[in-house]
Amino acid sequence: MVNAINQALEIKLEQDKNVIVYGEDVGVEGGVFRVTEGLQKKFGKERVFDSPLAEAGIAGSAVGMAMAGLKPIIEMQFSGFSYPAFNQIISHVSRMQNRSRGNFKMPFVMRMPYGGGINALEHHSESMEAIWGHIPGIKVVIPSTPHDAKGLMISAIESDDPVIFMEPKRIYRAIKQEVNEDHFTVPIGKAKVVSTGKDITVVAYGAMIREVQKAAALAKKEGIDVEIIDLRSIYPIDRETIASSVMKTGRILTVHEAPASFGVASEISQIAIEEAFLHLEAPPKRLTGFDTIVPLPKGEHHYAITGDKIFYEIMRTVKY
Amino acid sequence: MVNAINQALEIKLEQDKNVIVYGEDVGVEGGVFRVTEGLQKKFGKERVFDSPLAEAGIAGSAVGMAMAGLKPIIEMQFSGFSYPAFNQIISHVSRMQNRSRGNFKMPFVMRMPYGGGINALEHHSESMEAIWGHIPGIKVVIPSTPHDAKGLMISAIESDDPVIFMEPKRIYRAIKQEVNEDHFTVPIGKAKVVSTGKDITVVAYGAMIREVQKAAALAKKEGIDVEIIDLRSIYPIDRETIASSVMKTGRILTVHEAPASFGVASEISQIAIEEAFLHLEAPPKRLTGFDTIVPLPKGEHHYAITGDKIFYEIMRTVKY
Amino acid sequence: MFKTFDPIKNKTLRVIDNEGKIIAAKWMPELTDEQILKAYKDMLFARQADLMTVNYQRQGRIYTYPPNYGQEAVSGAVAQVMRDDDWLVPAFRELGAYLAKGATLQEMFMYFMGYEDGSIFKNAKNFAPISVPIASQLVHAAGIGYEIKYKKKDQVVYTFVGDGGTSEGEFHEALNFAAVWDAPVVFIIQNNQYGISTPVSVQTKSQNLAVKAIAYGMKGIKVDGNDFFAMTKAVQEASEHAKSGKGPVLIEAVTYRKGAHTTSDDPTKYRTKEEEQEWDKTDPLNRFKKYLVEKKLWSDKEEKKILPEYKKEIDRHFVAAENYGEYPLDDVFKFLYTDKPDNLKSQQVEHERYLKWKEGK
Amino acid sequence: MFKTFDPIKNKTLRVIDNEGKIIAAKWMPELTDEQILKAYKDMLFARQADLMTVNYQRQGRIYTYPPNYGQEAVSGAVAQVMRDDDWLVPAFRELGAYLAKGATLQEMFMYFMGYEDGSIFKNAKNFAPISVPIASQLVHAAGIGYEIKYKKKDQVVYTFVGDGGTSEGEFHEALNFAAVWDAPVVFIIQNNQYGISTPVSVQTKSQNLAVKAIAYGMKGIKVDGNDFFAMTKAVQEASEHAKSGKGPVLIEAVTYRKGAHTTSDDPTKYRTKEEEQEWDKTDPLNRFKKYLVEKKLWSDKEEKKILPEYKKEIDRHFVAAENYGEYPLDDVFKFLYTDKPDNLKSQQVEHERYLKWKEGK
Ligand SMILES: Cc1ncc(C[n+]2csc(CCOP(=O)(O)OP(=O)(O)O)c2C)c(N)n1
Ligand SMILES: Cc1ncc(C[n+]2csc(CCOP(=O)(O)OP(=O)(O)O)c2C)c(N)n1
Ligand SMILES: [Mg+2]
Ligand SMILES: [Mg+2]
Repeated sequence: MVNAINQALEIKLEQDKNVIVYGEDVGVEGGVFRVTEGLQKKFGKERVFDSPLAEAGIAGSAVGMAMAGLKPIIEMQFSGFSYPAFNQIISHVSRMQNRSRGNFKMPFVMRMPYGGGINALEHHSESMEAIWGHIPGIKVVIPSTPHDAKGLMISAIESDDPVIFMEPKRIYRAIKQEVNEDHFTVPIGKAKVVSTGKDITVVAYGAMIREVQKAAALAKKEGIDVEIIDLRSIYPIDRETIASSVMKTGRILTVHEAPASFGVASEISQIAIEEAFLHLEAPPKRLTGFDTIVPLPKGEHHYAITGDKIFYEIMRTVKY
Repeated sequence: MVNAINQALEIKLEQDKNVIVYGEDVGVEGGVFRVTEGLQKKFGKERVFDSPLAEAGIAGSAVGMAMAGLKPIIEMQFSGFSYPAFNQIISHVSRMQNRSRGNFKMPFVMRMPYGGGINALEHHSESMEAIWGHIPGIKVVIPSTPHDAKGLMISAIESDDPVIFMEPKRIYRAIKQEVNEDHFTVPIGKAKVVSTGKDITVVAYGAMIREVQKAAALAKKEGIDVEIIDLRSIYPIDRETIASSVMKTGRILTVHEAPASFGVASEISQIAIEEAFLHLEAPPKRLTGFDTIVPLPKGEHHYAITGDKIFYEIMRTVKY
Repeated sequence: MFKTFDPIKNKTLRVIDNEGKIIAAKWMPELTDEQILKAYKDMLFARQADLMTVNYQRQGRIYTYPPNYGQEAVSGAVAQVMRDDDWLVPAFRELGAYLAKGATLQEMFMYFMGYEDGSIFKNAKNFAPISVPIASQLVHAAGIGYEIKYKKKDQVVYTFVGDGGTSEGEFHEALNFAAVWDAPVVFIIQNNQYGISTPVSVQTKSQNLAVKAIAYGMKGIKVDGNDFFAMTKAVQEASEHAKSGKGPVLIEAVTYRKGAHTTSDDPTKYRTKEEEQEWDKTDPLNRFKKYLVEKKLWSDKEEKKILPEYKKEIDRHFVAAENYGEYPLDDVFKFLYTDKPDNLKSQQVEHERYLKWKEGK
Repeated sequence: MFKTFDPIKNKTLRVIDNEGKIIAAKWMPELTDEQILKAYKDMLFARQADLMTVNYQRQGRIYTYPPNYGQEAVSGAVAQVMRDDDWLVPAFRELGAYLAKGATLQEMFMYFMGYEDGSIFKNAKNFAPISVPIASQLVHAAGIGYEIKYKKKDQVVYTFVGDGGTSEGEFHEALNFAAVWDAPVVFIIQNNQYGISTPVSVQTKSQNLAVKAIAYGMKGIKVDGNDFFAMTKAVQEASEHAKSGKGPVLIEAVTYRKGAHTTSDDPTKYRTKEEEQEWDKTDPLNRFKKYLVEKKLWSDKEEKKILPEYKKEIDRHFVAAENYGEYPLDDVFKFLYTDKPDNLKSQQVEHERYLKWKEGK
């Protein structure tokens, strides 16, 4: 996935002089996860560069750049360090188009690694996508494969709307996939049916897709046919794909790493009951992180959602 | 409600030398809504004072004070201006107890007016309680009456856990109610059944309670008996009260001013289906703000949720 | 100039005294009499508009408004130097600068009446919308400055903040970014002595606000913000400095908010009549007028003649704003995204269904 | 001292040179030979622990760790001055100071092995946990400083930040609050020349970092952070100043991170061998040792004798940390609130149900 995103950035830097990439250590170092590796060498220090260590400054200056016609792509080194920029996102990034009645566009992309599973220090493991999704005026995207990462990133850069691009760092290098080297896009706002099935719909995204696939394989052995939906966009959310799937299967489980309360899963459940109440054969379920802080590595296994646990929850839902 | 909160602050300032009140313009001015009026005069500039205009500084210094044993009560002038403090809340306020394994307590109260309906400038009308509710480690409270405001505030101040206290500014002075002048508490985490009914449960909080009451009166005329639940605490959320109500009525509608997607209503619906799926006679519904920015005053009526609209939604749900 | 008035020495650039007499000819900006007179008249117009807006507000015809009364020379000076192509990134108390940028009074009235349409500013090029979250706009200015440098354009960004705003973290980050990038930004602090009820002494212990420039390795200067000539000189030099690639400049304009913080504020709660009277002596329009009268460029008679014209003009704008008309439902949904997400579409449809039901009742 | 080394003059307080010779006896802090020797040995111990930790990490026995290598004199000086009652509000690169405060190596190891229990610090009074979000801890220090003043206690807060951290808005707000409140806080910038790969020149254009104090009307001083004596002198005076109610102090400790940013970092990507060698000459322990040897307070022989003892001691702590044992499920839920909310209870129960099922499989 790291290479796929790097490719997307390279293609757009190549195609469009207005594209600018910056953030903490993204220049010389190529980012702590090497997502921007080689880009400064190729495009120069004016287009790919290190910023001071100040997230509000990074996001806020990008707002100004976007107003002036550039297409800034900024990196937050970890999503857990994006919060000093929160005011800029909620007060300006998400509002500038509406405030100015479309006079100013906001072609703004904020990339950031998120999620657990890498034995990291505090603040390096959280998943706060629901918070971003709740803010009107931004789009929130989470890829689960290199292909989608590249296509969604190109879409994000080409969009005049602000996009928060959350990268599941746990699978940065975990999934090997040949990715088309050319320019292509994956539309923002469309979920993907990863595999079709008739007994239950499981909705997930990011690093959870892999776990859901493991669970689906286990379920298969029990004769349970799982339909997996990769949400891909947290917002706009693809109601249609969720609705038609759950109308077919009658059962739905949403899986995410983030805390349960006020999380994405509740929204998916709400959509399911709004769209398919009479088709439901079991209550829309969620399997999520606890309402706790992600434990430090020695305790993270308690928090982690494994294929096994998803399988358990699938079976419970199917047997309801 | 302004007076009730003022009373609560006064009582606790009186009782406990560790209680400190500060924020922008809370001293001499007594706050832009006059919630802290008279307190500086009574308790002096060391205990009730104006801070520099810097929300991260206000919240962050309060973290330090709490670690050192004080009980800071800070004000964010409007909830729309609390976001520069977001990093302090999510990175420290909510985490210090867990991080230090309870070594440091976090008796921290952050008050702020929120919500629409006062013909205000941009950023003065939003309701972002779901975002705070999603952060593990904090409590989030919203009163709807002067009595509850006072009792909940005293509970918040006396709690060693951090509490975000959101004040529905629209009804700051709208509800006349005799409030017991003495010290009393209302427990955090308990919803209140405002009125009992058998046909439908309506969950709301803050300024929406009044509107729900209007709607319930209209419904009554149509022979519909509405049970109104005032959530009071967004987190911890009172699953039990919701569950037992919806098991009785079979129908549930949640009303809030905040945007729909990833909002509080989805969580309430999720709880309803988790707790009472087989009792449901209609899909748990939500009536919320749009997924938009609250319009400036000339357009705010489009966004506002009125008793009329709640009535409409009640009838739709009852007739499902 | 930046050396002479190095803020560490705590000196203040001042050109005319309270009586309109030139006390430092050396720093008199080069301006024609026409320019000077126009500047005065524009400031007079801005003040008149400001005073009338407060009145409209009292009549309940407009919502909360932050008066500029007493601070007109700061915007007046920027208006003098700012070119069409330059950027203006405002806070919310720079009426004269908005008008100079091409914003109309009608738009400004509409904004404070509660129309987002008041932020379109059809004829104001490179004018950012009014920014309410204190100091948050300053980082935008830094980013715009980066674009100017990157595109090698001949532009400057003028951006504003209050004395209170200097306490915000975003003030710090903005100045630091602009300095590190050598971005052509002129940061102007309107030090009007208060952030709502909070005096500068509660905001900071620094000896003045201009001295904060040192923390960023940029030039700073403290200026009598009620002296149109001093302010113009400072803005001119700052603009030249910034444009020449030498980095941003911080100007502290020392002024006084003669009115309330906003129309909902009552200054008698936190300041004395004596203090107000003391500052009254430095009123930017009075001083300017004395200078003009002395120079025979202006007279009471002319002022008496022109004011009714101004009032009519202002009222015309106000009435146009009042008659702007409906705020269509669609406008609530239309501008958040370039393409309306399904969620928004269905929420709108749902709401329209409710409206139909309501009508039908 | 603050006058002589006013940061606007860009002077650096230095007491001994790279050869350990006293070059400014005037600023030599008053310390007994015992104190001096103990300080050296503590720094030696800290370095040894640091080097071994990097090794443990290479062996896969501990997770990411931020080495202190080369920066030992900064913590060593604070350790010298800090009293039991004083507060220490750390960033994450001040090992020597933690140990002086009463934290144990075992706890430190546990923390970096991924146990929250490593943050309990049973015997460390007034020690805040390690803070990962850069600069965010500084505002806590300001608040603690307020408490000290409010309660009229005889305490000082020592708080740390890196050169990179000076760019954050919270740095600005913290210094400003502390200054406005005259809070007894000593802010120490460990300017180790880099924030990960980013050199100071990208962080700021200010002539040095100490000069940023001027923006807050507080005292600032730039110190050779690899000179234990200079650092101790600066911390002593800063502490006196802060305690006496004159307000906080900002110390820039000029040092160099000889190791990697963390064990996941590779410095060869962003700096040269030559640069590293240049800084090697200023190594804080070498200089200190030369001074001691010259004074006959210490010898190679003694060092050779004591190092194995240190290694054993360090390893003992490490092994104790490794054997700390299970992280019980309940600990995930237990500490967020003083009373566990129902949601957490039921989530825990649900999870236990799953574990039982899994076992049964
Ligand atoms: C981030 C933020 N916090 C608080 C407010 C509320 N508020 C509006 S104006 C103001 C005072 C601003 O003072 P100053 O910066 O001196 O500007 P002035 O109003 O004096 O022009 C405050 C606190 C806000 N708009 N934004
Ligand atoms: C708010 C925030 N942003 C980014 C990071 C990621 N990060 C960890 S250390 C570091 C560099 C810190 O540099 P400096 O302040 O100089 O301290 P040093 O590591 O050199 O001691 C960064 C960017 C973080 N921890 N917190
Ligand atoms: Mg002001
Ligand atoms: Mg550093």
